[in-house]
Amino acid sequence: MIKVEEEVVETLKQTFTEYVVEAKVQREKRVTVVVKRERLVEIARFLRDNLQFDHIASVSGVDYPEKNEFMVVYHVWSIPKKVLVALKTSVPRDNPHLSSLISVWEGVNYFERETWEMFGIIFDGHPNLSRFLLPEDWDRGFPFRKDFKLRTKPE
Amino acid sequence: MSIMRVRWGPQHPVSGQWAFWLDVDGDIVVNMEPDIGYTHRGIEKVAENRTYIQNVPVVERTSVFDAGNIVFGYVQAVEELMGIEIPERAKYIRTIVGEMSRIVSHLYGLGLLAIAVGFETMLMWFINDRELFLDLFEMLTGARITYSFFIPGGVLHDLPQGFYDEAMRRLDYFERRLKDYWKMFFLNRTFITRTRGVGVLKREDAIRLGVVGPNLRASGVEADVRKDEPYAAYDQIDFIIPTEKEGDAYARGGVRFHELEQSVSIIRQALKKIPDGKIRVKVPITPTPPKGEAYSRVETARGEIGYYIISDGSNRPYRVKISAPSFRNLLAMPFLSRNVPMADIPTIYLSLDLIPLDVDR
Amino acid sequence: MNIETIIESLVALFINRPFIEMLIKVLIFPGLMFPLLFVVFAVWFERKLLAKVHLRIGPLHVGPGPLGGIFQLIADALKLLQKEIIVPYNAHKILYNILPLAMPMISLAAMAFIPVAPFPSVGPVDYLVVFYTPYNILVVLALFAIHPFLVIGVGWASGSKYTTMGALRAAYQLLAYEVPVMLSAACVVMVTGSFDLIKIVESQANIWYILLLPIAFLVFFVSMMAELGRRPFDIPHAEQEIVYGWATEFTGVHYVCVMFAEYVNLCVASCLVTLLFLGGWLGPVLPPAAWFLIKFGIVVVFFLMGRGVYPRLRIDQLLNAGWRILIPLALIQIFIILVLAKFAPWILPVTFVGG
Amino acid sequence: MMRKVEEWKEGRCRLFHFEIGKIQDWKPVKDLLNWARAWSLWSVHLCTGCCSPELMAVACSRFDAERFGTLPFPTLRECDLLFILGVVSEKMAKRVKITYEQMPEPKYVIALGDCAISGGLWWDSHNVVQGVDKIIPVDVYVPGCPPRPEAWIQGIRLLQKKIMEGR
Repeated sequence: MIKVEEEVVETLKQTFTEYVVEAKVQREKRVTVVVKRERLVEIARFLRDNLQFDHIASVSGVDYPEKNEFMVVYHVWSIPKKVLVALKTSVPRDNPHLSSLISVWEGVNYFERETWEMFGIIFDGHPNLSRFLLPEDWDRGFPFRKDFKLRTKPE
Repeated sequence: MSIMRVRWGPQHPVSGQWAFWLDVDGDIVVNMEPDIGYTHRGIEKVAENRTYIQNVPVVERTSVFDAGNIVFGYVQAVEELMGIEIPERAKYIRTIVGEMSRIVSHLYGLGLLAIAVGFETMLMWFINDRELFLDLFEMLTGARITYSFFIPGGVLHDLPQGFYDEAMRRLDYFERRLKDYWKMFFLNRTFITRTRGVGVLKREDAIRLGVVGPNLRASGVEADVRKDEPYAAYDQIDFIIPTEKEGDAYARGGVRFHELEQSVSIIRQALKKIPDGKIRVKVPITPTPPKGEAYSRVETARGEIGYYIISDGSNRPYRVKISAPSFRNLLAMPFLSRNVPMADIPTIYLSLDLIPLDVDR
Repeated sequence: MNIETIIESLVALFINRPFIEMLIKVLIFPGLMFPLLFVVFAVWFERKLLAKVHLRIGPLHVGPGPLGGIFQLIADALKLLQKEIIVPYNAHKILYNILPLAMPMISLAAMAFIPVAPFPSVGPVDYLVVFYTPYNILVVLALFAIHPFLVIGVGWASGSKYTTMGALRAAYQLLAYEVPVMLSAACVVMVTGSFDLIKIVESQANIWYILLLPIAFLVFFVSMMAELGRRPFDIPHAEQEIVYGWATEFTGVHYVCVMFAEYVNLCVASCLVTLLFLGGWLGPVLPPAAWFLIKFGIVVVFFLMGRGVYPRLRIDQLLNAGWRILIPLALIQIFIILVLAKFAPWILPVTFVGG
Repeated sequence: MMRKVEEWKEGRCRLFHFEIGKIQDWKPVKDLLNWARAWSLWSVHLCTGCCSPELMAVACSRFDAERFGTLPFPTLRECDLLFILGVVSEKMAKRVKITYEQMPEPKYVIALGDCAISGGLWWDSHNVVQGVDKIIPVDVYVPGCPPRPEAWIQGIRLLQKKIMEGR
């Protein structure tokens, strides 16, 4: 039952030996892969072309201020294989640059735009990183970062 | 050749809570850009400041149109984090509520599709029959549309007395009505003229853009979370996934319509098969799941919703990412509305069944 | 010159048969009062009818008992008259204020040429008609044809994008329906051999034209629906697409005028259909005016029902329908008339010129 | 009179204030005008938040607000009732204000839902206006999340009462 998932993990480990930090089967139909951000685009393209991960499910940013890094998680579903892979990569908090995956999966377009707006992670190569969800004149920083505090008392 | 930039919303009869920028050449829309964020409440940020149980009504507001299925995903993710297995009876009740929620949402969506082509009567009929199921919800949960019925560990209440008979009676009536709808609405010549060949989304494009749910199935992809990784009681219930090949507005409406029929049959089966037993396992009032992460997928009415929850061992989630179906379908909207007549914009928008609440979160 | 002679001359001027007749014609039956009452009833009836189709109740609490909601239009109109008048910054101020007022006038002017029933009078004809001319069908259709140009005018003068789009759509729509209207009316005129609505009605004594010329009736009815902008063809103010089309910017008084003009147009169109195809006031037992009103009412219901049972067409589909279906159908009807005139002239009421 | 002409040139004026002058202060006329306003509350279609599914329910078959003359109308230039449907975000707040300003006088506002009244569930959110009455004046508040259709209709009735009493 777990066979497909393990196959994905093995293939990735063998193909990108140095760049895959960690790859494991989380549970049935869930695979987690942590990669280094330098080769993110190649790994993503490999996932799409060779392993049939074709359907983007979500892109989420996670803020770890104590580690001084952002984690960007791409969840990709494979329609033929019926497996979800979580492709994780970390970005330093001081210089949050990451190459955009829009050339691989076109569906990441708005997800990356949202992540840029909420976390300030700059996706190089993204065609249109402009205001999306927040008001046009927003100037209070990036709301989903952990150092953005919400009010604790009602007004 | 002059291009006029028109703003379409947020104060517009069908725009809902967002706006489009339309570049119009005469009556032809050459380019379209969504202008969203009008209902951005920061659910994901707010959810980091509440406990796991407090978050149930918060995530429900992602899309109150389909409240059952939206909470479903969140609750499942929390249960996965905590390693809880819920009782069988709770699974069946969840299935029933989820399918009723799907019916309610699809009726709303089909009503909006009808109003997009200017067919008020069908809107009224659909919304009228939506009340059938809202009454059932009221009987079961006490609220019409925002019931917060699922909690980590099970459901809040058991099926009330007389629910079985009442539900069966209403389902019988509803099935008769569905036949009328097919004749009145989907076989209406004018409706066919207005929706056939409008906003054609091909199979490859649909997958490339990451479109989900009925929109994906209308393009010929047989992808449904209920079959791909069955949750709740869906693995014990017999149903099919309706698909169409054309990928136009009519096909998208048709898929929704056939899903209504399937939902009715699922509710019937679930009501007949429902086992006795407990409806929830004991969960502390402020659950503290161990460190870890979970990604749960649930098929809502508008498509697959993904909850990515990271727990750091405290009683509040470290991060809740909601990958909402309308947000994923949104990318198809600018893609489809290039070089189409202005009159097709509402048809495309409402046939994709985009809900701004869901997009903005 | 004493006071008595003045009174006498005044009496002679006003209390005489032609003047009172004229007063009745102008103010009451075919004239002002009839369209006004018609509008009140039509709006109420439309809302109630639609509500019935929608499984609703409709306006209920203003008005007595079973006629609940009958005063809804009065409340609406009084409310609209109280509303602030906003002239948009971009608008052409003069045209924006004048053209909406011109609309109901032109619509009412068309009413003046429509004969509704025989009535022994001193005028040129013994019929209830405000102004008689033997070419009245031409005049009515011509007055109808002015309306779209006013629409284009106000759409442009409002200076908003949506109104401009609505106006352009009205202009497109004009292309689709104007020719079929004329052609199908021409069928009737050909068969009758006269442009006079009175003669047209009287030539239907044996057989109504709806039976003799069914295709022409269909074409005329459908293109009249397009001309009025009723539901399957309400493209110029498609509310789901362009808010309210050319009437988007109107407040209060302007909107009252526009709405009034639309319903008066509906009244004129229903009169035309009744006269041209349903035999006008002809009918047994009941008085002619009653027959006219009954038929008229039925036609109005059919016009109003469109909103309950049809989705809206797209502008290119309407143009297709106009040019590819309605015009050929009208031409086929003309051809059939010619064939009938050649081979079976006894069917036609009037000896045909070419026959 | 001159002031009115100036107003006309500016583009905003009211007919009943323009020519008829004092007649509207005469009690029967005043009552009639108030009656007309109360029974013909056309509503603007502006969805701000999550109460919009209940708007459908109110406008459609079962609850049918048209019984009370409340007709959802496509263009706001003839409307006099603005429903604030739930949460108002900061981006939407500007549009709500613009919409309110574009509506011609007399105009009324009903704030529906806890979020529109006080921020409700989103009291700590970074993008939500804490109560719509910070932006525009509100006539009637209807609590609930979302309010039941019956509560909406009660809100409409309250507003009618308020208008008929001339307040």
